[in-house]
Amino acid sequence: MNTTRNTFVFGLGVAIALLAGWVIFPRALYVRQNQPLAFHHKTHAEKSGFTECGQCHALRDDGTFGGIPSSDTCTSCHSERMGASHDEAVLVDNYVKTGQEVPWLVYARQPANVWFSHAIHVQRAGLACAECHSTYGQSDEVRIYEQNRISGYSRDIWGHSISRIRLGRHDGMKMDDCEDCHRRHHVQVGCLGCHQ
Amino acid sequence: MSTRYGMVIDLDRCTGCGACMVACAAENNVPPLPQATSRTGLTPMLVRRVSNGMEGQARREVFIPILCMHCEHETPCVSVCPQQAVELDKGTGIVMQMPQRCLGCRYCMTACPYHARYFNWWDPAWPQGMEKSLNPGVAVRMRGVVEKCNLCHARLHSAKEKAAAAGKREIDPADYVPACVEACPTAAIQFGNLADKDDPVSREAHSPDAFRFLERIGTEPKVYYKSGEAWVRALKGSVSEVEVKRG
Amino acid sequence: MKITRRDLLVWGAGATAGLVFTPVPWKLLSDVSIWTQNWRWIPQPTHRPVDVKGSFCTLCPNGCGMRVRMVAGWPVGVAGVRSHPISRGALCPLGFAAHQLIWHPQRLRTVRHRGSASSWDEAHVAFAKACTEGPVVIVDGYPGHAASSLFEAFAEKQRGSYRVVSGPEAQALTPYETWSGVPAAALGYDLENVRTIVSFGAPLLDGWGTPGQFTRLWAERAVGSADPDLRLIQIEPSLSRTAARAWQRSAIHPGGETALAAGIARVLLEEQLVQARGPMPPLTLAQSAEQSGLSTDAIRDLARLIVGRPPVVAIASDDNPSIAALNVLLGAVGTRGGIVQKSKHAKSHLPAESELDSVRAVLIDSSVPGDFVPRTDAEVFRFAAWDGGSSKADWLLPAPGFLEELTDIPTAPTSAIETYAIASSLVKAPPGVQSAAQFLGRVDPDLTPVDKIIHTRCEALFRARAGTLCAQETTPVAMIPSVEKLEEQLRIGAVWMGEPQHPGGLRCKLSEWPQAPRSECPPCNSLGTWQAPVLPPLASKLYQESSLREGPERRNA
Amino acid sequence: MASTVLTDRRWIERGAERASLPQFLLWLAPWVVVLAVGIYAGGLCLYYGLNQTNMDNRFAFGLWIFFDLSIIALGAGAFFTGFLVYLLKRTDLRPILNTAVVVGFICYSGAVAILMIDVGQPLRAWFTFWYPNTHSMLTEITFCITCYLLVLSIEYLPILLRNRQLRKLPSFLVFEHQLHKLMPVLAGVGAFLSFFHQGSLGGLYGVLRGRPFAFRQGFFLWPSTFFLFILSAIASGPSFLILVTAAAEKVAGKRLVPREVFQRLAFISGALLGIYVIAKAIDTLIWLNITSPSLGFAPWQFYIYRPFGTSLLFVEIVLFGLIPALLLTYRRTAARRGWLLTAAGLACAGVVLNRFRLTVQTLALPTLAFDPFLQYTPSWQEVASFAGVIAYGVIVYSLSYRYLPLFVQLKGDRSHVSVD
Amino acid sequence: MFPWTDGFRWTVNHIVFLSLFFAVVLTIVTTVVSAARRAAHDLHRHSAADICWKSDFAELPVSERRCRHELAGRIVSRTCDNAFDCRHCSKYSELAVLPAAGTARDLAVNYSKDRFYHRGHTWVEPQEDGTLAIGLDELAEHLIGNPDSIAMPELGSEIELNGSAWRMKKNGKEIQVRAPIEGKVMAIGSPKDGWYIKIRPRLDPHDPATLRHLLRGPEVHGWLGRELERLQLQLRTPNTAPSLADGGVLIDGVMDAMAEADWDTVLEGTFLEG
Repeated sequence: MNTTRNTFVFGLGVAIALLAGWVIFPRALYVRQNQPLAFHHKTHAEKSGFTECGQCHALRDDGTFGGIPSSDTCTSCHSERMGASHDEAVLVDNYVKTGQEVPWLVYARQPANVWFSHAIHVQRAGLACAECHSTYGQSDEVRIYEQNRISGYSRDIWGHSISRIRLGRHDGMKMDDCEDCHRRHHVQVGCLGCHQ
Repeated sequence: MSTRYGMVIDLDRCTGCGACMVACAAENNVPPLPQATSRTGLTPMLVRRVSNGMEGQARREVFIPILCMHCEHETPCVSVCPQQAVELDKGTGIVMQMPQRCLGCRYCMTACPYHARYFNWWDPAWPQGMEKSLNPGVAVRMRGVVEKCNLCHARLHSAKEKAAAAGKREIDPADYVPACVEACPTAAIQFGNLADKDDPVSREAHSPDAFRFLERIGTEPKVYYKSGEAWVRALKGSVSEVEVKRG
Repeated sequence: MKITRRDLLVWGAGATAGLVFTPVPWKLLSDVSIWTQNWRWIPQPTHRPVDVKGSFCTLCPNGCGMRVRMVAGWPVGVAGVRSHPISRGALCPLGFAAHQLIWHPQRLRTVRHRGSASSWDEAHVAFAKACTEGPVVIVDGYPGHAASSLFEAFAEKQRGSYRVVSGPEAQALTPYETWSGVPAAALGYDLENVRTIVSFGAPLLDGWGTPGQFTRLWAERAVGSADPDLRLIQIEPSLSRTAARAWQRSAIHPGGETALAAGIARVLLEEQLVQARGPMPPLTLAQSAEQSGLSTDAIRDLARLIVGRPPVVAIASDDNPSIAALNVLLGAVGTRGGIVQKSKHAKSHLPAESELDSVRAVLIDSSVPGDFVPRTDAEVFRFAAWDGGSSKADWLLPAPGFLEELTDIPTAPTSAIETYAIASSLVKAPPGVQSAAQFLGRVDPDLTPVDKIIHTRCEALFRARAGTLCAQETTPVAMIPSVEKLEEQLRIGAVWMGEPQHPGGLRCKLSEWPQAPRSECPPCNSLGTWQAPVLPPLASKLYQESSLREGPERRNA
Repeated sequence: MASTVLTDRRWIERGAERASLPQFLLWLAPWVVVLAVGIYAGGLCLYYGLNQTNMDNRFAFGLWIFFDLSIIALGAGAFFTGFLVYLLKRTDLRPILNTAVVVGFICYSGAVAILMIDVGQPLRAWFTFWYPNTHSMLTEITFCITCYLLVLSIEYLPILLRNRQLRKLPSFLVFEHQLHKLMPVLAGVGAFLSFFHQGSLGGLYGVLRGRPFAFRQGFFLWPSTFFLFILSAIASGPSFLILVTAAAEKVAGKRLVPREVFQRLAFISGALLGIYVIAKAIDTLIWLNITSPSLGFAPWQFYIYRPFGTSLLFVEIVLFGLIPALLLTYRRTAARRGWLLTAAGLACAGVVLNRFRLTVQTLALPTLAFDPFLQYTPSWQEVASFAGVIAYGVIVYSLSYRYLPLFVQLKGDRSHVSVD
Repeated sequence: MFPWTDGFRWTVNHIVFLSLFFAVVLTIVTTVVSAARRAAHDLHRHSAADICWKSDFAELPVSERRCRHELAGRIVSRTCDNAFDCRHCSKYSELAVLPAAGTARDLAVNYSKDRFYHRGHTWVEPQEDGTLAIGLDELAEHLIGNPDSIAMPELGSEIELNGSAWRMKKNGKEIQVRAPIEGKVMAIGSPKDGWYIKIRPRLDPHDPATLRHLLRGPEVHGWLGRELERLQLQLRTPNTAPSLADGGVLIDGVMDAMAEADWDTVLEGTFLEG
């Protein structure tokens, strides 16, 4: 009778640990934040007729990557309010008029010690944007930005499967993921090939 | 064939002004540490003043810029690092130090006969506001890791990126010049590809006046020195081989 | 059923065992390591586009060409400009970290009056009052630049006087001014053509003049051969870095320069190694040997060596007239490869040290080195970007710092050829900062402001149609379409270079050998002859993290 | 009943004679203080970084590495005794085994603790396991020491479970019983691991081709110091056990292990030390005459700097090597307690001196012709954490001695032999 | 570490190193796990008491490990190497037939010829109803006198041979009485009943082998004799002369009488405690 009780209590401990570890922990680890504005790629693509990511997220002449367009790019259309939505008002009043930059939360932001050249990956290697950024460019959702409380990384870096076991093809931007791709394409670079 | 970046430093031309040291520090975001001393500072490029040990009229002095020698063979620091934070890059011959991988055991520092490796004894810090002057492309190292000359790798990055944007595979050598080389007012430091026979640097490296420090250890350093003065050339050996006072 | 302690233990064991099979320990391990790689308190550079601007170093009067890399409106790095005709791509160590001076801990940001906080208005009132009450002296560190003429104009109107603090290089030329009447500011060394240089302790390889100019010449012509084309003979008590690299060096007694110069002169005259026939120095060879610490034979050999390969010029580290006299004997004045006149319209100015009694107020421009303290009881208005020992003034007025103000760069003191450049302000000056020129402009609105003066100077250059414009490629001014184009070019880093003057014009009449006090030994370890107001923090690499220089105490705590 | 408040009798073995609890606490108190200071010092180093130490870019290794190398060498008694008892079936050494395990455990846990302070980024230390560079001696050390510390803890467990009270719990009792039956396996693993990391600690410096004072040629991957270290460790380990036990006997005021055990240990120690001294001498000759000249370093230049003169070499090889070797092997001297302890002390001093020269002298000597000869004095933080670990050792040993059957004795034979 | 982690190299060095490492870890883990598994198994088989007894027996001084046949004087000297388990002793039968030496002098304590004695100073007496009564022998009773408290096992619980039968407290000293035989507790008695517990033996009570491991007749005599000698050695205060075995009667409640003696040792020796 003693042994059965022990087994039960022990099992209970295991069960609770598993629950906490697999269900509660991943939720607790990340802070969820909304983007400052509800920006829809799809709508903008349709309205503006932009078809290439590069039309907004352009490379500069020296090959460096422009990243997210500055707010004066918005000005070209949004100099005055184009709709009644609250976000529209915020955009025009707080950013376009003041010329301040919109504090976008960048899902794919890599840490300071990473050197990633879009020019090399896109121009030379001819990788499609979706290769790493998935099809977010065509979607009309505004994703929640999840930030790791400890490391401060965006969740996209680790990928959405906490165990990293069943990662989707476009999920995860850790060094391992870079290396996978490099291995597949037989590209050999030293540490400082991608670090700075 | 792969590139082998290297240097030839003409000691006769070095006036010991120290421009290379400051330019290197500025390029690589090395912090100015009020508390650092000549034994705890961060000087990936360090100019040392050495005399022939004589006094009066017979005294001669030479200024010797010491940086990572990027040893080609049995690179001492590479083999000792327990977690592959140092590697000899196959493509460029640059000995790369990865502060993010480093755990700060400092084994590589004891392994380096040139004392060209430096430990971050303090958290890097700048006077208020000065962090705005940090050079983009070079990540600031954290306390507790080893760093050294990576041959201004940020400049190689930009050169590569520029080449890629222009659709070229090879970088334009003019785009990749380390800060110290650029800074030297007497062009005492020459930088180039040792693997390329026609490169002036590889020709210089084979001139009779050229030498490398502690050659006999057999680590094949890729930083050559050059001097017309015999007593300076003699410095390449160990204490037992050179009759000089250490200065 | 009550829970026993044993149950808790067993439960704990189970939980621990279970936890091992969850991501918790492993993910935490990973994240904590990542945390150590991105500590929040460690600053990281901002990743914004880099643009490169051409400008000039204003730390000293020589104005070396600078390529400034800017990110988000702030300088992140500087490099030399190869196309600069004088500095030729070189900068001194301080120059390479100068862009950090903007944030120097000792940067002045507020007006201070006798140590307590004050305001610009009060300063204005006080200065205006002083102007009405008596003569005002304005002290300038960089004579000849646009602000200077503004200062002069003001001094003139106020019946005050305009004074100048000049560096040792400029001072070394003053004896020739007294003998020839040509202002020292109009003189220079024709280093391009000289083949033997006798340096009496001048730190030629250590920041003398325009650092890049001589070091490059030396590297090209004096290195790599036992008998080089350019002979550098260093005469100095200590083994300075110049002496260490010189072709020949003579270690003399401290202060023995004067005697040695006399000794050499005597040998030259006695052995008729020069055309000149006098004047003969009063010292006997034995005396100069005794005072200089060299043997008489050594002095003889030295003299013969000097004349061995003309043209030859002697360079002093201060205004020692004996050495100037030696140059006259050597025929190194007004000749090719010697001391030449570079400009026709340069003026001579009162030195700041000359008497300051019955002066109501002294206004010191930020270009004046911090360690200059006027010997006067007048009210001192001190402009400075950094508090480099200049806090003794009554009024401490924060001036624009490095790269923060528009200023032009006249010819460097030692240069043998006229140049003109404009350092436009690349960085917005912090609020509450004013240049002396702006300050005076407010006191007397009729003064022509600096940018107007610069414009008129550009017009003058354009009208003269002389000289060339040195940028990536050099273009004769005659080829430049308009004055606007010229000024625009200058404002983005081009340098105007005048025509080389014919050396002929300069004559020095020397009736008897000058009597001079034994000069002091020049500083051997200070970086260059000109003291930076404060050191860029990164100079710590030179002064405390290496044994390269036994430098001054770092003045930025 | 009031007396039972301040007594821990029921935790102490029946019949075992121990000081009263207050006395015991009084003995612990100073050590606890030292330990506390040590922990504080270590905390400083972890919180503010290694600028708290006096190490610098040239003296990148300091007091701590010397300490690690020394105590790990002295702790070698643990694996070696286990090896002799379980694998070579030298059951006559059984009485010393438990104390050997505890000493080993103390030395290794202490060393690991110091190492964790010594590295600049302890939170990333696990990278060594994840991205191992198998060419690095330090990798070998890290892997082996960690595993061996695990083994030692498991070997320590049964001793712990034999405590009078813990033993009453049937589950503990049977677990201890079963674990004890499997000890030979662990002893084997331990011997394997120790062999390699004792060696790789020697290799640590032996591979430094950039440091001709330490560099040695070798066989396969390993420089000669690899094997010298193993030898010196297993030679000094037993001597250290003798010292520790003797100290315990002094405190306990009675004989804890039969004389024969000391004799046995002494002989083993002496014999191995003899072999080591010979090997060391040969190695030194090869190094001085072949290895370093080939790198351009003349023998004399290693000895021109005080205090690292040739005299130190003599002391290490003869005074602390040959002499104790003879004293320990010669039956008559080994039988005399005074001689025995002196000899054991010398043997331990010898291995410590050897580690000191390898760690400190290597870094002090110049490599480039224009390098200065360097001095280095540890900061109080370094010394304090060093002392802290020693205090930790004393505390753990005292507790073990008080509450655990360190010295297996036959019940009932209560021979109160006072220590001569 | 693994083929998919950064820096993994397919070099001999690397492979050998890592496989050795994993082998070591595997060995360590297996060892611990199997030890735990076996331990659990033991607990399940109630052999904890047996294990405990065996390890305790191993630590008994040789003087207390004498074979019963030596005690009975059938042979000169024999040390038991079987933890007093005569049921499974190969030598038992061949030695048991030898003639026992006469019981010379009588002792300071009495023992009954038809009881079976255990070395932990308990006796077993078969009852008509097939149960076995268990009690303390006279020596033990005299030592303890009347205990301060007794902790009896629960009715119906199983007790193991050499395991704990019941516990007693006396003058703050804990005494664990070893069970002379395994079985199920049927009745609880008390000192004044003359017996403490009655058990139903696990084995057939009528089979002589069931009680074979317990001492009888001359063996008891010899054994008690030696026990008394041990007692007097241990209880002797330096200035007193031997006073027990030579005919003097053992007083009741020695523990009260000689409070100052080293009772830890005495009780340990008497009740064979671990």
